[in-house]
Amino acid sequence: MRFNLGFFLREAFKNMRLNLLMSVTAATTTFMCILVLGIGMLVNAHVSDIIRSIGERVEITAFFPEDATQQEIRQAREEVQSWPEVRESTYVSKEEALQRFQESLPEIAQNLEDNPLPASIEISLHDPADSQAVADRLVESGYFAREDISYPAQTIDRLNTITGYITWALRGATALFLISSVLLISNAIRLSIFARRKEIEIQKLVGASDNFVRMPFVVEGMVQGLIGSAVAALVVVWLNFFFVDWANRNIPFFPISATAVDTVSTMAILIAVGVIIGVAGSYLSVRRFLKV
Amino acid sequence: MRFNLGFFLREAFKNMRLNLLMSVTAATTTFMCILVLGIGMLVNAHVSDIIRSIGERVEITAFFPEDATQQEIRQAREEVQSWPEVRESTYVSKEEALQRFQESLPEIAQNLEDNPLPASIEISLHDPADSQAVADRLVESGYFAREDISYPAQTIDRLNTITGYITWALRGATALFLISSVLLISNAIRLSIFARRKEIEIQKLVGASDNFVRMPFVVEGMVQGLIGSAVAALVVVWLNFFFVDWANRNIPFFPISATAVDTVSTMAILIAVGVIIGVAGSYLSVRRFLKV
Amino acid sequence: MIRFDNVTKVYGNDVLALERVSMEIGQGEFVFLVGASGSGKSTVVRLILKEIEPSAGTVYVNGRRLSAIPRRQIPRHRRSIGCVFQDFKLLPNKTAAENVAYAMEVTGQRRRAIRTKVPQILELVGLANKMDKYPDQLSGGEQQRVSIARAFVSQPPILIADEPTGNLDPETSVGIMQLLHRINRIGTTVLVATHDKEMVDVMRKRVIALEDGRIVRDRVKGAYLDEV
Amino acid sequence: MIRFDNVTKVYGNDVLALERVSMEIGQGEFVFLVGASGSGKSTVVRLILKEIEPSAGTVYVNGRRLSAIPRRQIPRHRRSIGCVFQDFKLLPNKTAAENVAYAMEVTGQRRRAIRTKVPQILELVGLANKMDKYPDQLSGGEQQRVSIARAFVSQPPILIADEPTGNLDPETSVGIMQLLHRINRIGTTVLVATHDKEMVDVMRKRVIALEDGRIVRDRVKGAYLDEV
Ligand SMILES: Nc1ncnc2c1ncn2[C@@H]1O[C@H](COP(=O)(O)OP(=O)(O)OP(=O)(O)O)[C@@H](O)[C@H]1O
Ligand SMILES: Nc1ncnc2c1ncn2[C@@H]1O[C@H](COP(=O)(O)OP(=O)(O)OP(=O)(O)O)[C@@H](O)[C@H]1O
Ligand SMILES: [Mg+2]
Ligand SMILES: [Mg+2]
Repeated sequence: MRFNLGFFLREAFKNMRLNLLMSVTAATTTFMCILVLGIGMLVNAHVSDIIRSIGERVEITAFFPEDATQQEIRQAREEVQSWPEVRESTYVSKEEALQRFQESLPEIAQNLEDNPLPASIEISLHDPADSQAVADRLVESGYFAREDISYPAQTIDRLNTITGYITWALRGATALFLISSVLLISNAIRLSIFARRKEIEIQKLVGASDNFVRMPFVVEGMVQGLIGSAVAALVVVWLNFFFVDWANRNIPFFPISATAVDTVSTMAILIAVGVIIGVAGSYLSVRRFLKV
Repeated sequence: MRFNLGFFLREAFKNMRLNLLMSVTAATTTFMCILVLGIGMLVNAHVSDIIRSIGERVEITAFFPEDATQQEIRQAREEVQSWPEVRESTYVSKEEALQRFQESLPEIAQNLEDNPLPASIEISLHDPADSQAVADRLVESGYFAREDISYPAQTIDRLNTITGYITWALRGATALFLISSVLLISNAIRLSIFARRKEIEIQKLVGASDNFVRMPFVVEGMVQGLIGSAVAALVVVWLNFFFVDWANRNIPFFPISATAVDTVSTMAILIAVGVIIGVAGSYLSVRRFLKV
Repeated sequence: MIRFDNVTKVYGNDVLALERVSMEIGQGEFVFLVGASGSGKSTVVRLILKEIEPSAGTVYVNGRRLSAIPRRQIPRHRRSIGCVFQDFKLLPNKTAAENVAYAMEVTGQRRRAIRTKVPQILELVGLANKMDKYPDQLSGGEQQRVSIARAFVSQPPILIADEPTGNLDPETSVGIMQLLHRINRIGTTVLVATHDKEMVDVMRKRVIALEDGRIVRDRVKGAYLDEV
Repeated sequence: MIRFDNVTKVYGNDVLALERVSMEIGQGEFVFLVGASGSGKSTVVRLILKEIEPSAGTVYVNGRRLSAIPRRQIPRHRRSIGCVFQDFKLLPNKTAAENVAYAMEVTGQRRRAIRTKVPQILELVGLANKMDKYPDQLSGGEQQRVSIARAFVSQPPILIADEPTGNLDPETSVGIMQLLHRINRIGTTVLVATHDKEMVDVMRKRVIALEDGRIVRDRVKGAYLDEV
């Protein structure tokens, strides 16, 4: 028997028109699930991005010894800047240090005789988890003493711990949404096919093969999944643009970045999920009634 | 016609047994939706709690003038402590201030001649949004000069802005989950009743009144909703206990509190949502087919 | 008891199922409604049940104009009519006994009454040993007899049977017709739509013949095909 | 063509529908299967279609033992049999024409062939003007005729009709029986389960009579009720 794609497509669309209530319900279910899943992905992406940029703000400060020469300082700065873990390094001279101190604690600064503050280099990293390693390396380099290197070890530890857990929690939530979507969408499909089990029985009794019966249902599942998830994906992407724009205008100090979410791949994933569940759900749900 | 509760209950349970696939599917849908909704509520409660306790860590420091008498200091402390916005206030004497300074910046402290540090009072508030008001009040009280009151105004502003938005976002997410749940569960109910529309038609044709047809379906919806949401609510409460326990052991520095979630009212809300959607969904879905 | 007054029924926009049908069936009458397939017999039945509304004309049942019955009172109206449906209309999730019992339950009768009455009536149609079977476990004729039993069970003043013997062997058919006859004798108005020529000819009751939606014959003691 | 070899069918654990039934229907034969309601006629049909499996014994169709047909080949087997079902089994979401066409589509026939054949066959059963109606817009007899048309349309070597005239008036019934007769004359094996006494008596074909699941009579030129 030749594979009659045209027939299956016609069948699928005719059935969707006739069972409009069911088709709309299945597509709506897909839409809601994919929407929630997509919003979950957005939150995931933005939180990860925020965590990353908070990490970038953690700084290591290395104080130069009082007797460091200009030559040594220059070499040290060059060397540090060349390390791959280092995102940025800033040199703070004795004078700049004093100025900063005067700004922050003017009362105490008044009482200072000469400049007791050392020159330093402030280093920000790509990943705060590297802090310990970079500190070690600073000591190894020979320019700094261990006790002259300061970084918020506890803060970084906690930040690492918590961001690790948050990342896992977000993955867990996304997994939960995904599992829920699979279950809820396939439940809806199963119910809508259950409502038509007699039809399947009749089709089998007049000589239709399993695939012949199944194909229109699978096409239906695909189309419903596609429509539901495509609309949801568009809404998700729009929400993202809207949110980024809003955040940049209303909370500019907060690190919300337009590049946190890869909209194309997000849409692709969401639509793929919707279509795959639609197809697989129909395929499996029909099978249960084919045993005639 | 007398209202035959026994009959309706028997009918409902018989139908659920016979349409096991449908009943299980509807109950599973309820379970998944209520589970996600419940987890959303947990996240909401814990994040609100965390935000609250971060707010509590924001402090106002008011430095006493050099010439403040012990008497004045005592009065000021008492007065401040009595303000309703104030959660806690701590007095830091000149000596304690010096000691702290020595600990944090020993190199500079070495160079200090006598103690240039003033005594101060550190005030934590119930709500950081009150910072400005409390600062004003401190000035009004006459013990402090405006320039001797220090609080991280910008940080507090931002914190307030962001926690405000986060609260709204969480409410939005909960609303989304709630709307999704309503839609998804009622979709499932609608599909399962759609599968039985012929039965409804027949019942009407042999003389059953609308209510007589509807009651067993409503009871079914109620039972399915109850089972699905009760199981989900139990899982949610268990997850909460598990999470709080885990957090206290693994991230003790992070302010996760067992009292953040009111488990009884959470369970009550979740079960109520499940049952109400089950009942209302059945009621409305049946209605559509009663017009015979 | 049942009166059609110039009743026309058009399905959709194009299918003329009944055209200006007027007839009157008195209380306690026994009437056969005959006619070719598609001539409008089931449409008459559905109009009497108020399952559909006439496109024109008026239907009266029990002295009431059906179009004047409010939605809320339709169930009461239907409970006054026992109906054997051409396609049986059994509830798939109920056993034979439960299907029959359902017609009593909608009228709010006591469980005790139901428990005694249902087995009796199923016995009467020869299904005593199939009481606990579901419709899909019954043969075509057995399903038809359950439908008949359900129509009888609450002893309504009007009994309508649409093709009640289409799936029954001649012997069982005769039994069913005798039953209808007996029920008619205790005062029930009976209307039977049928193709069963032999039955109509034997019973010698009033026959109303439809042809393409119009009444072409109405004889008091008629046959399936009367000399015109 | 069709052979039953000591076939027993027990539904569930307690309902003995067929008991040691043996019969053989040769190619091109025309056979009536008669018997009271519940005697097992539809069970015979369902066994031939391999819709159900016998509890004991063997069924052969087209020379093949049905129990040896693998699941994948059941559709092919069914396509060799045109079947008029007692409850019509029309697809509710398809019009009369589409229902008939479906039986051709499952065999993978060209759309052109379908387009010409379907109207012809519907014309033949008198439904030329109902082609585009859905089953719930058709009268009982019209639905039955759609089911008949569907069984004919792909000209299968075997034609089975379970109570094909139960909802048809005598005139239409005669037409259908003539049709079956014609189809039989071009070589199709025809098996008709029926209660239509008159029809069986008129046609004078082979009659197999069932009683409580056993074959009690098998006459080459029989009547509905033969002298025993
Ligand atoms: N819902 C509908 N929509 C459109 N046409 C309909 C509908 N129901 C019935 N018809 C048409 O109305 C006409 C009369 O139908 P009806 O069911 O009353 O016939 P009938 O006399 O009962 O026939 P039968 O003996 O075959 O059951 C038929 O031609 C049928 O096709
Ligand atoms: N799925 C089933 N489960 C249990 N019993 C069944 C089932 N199907 C049929 N039966 C029983 O088997 C017997 C034979 O049924 P069958 O349908 O073959 O009868 P039939 O001769 O076609 O009767 P009819 O003329 O009334 O259609 C009946 O008593 C019926 O109740
Ligand atoms: Mg009819
Ligand atoms: Mg049968």
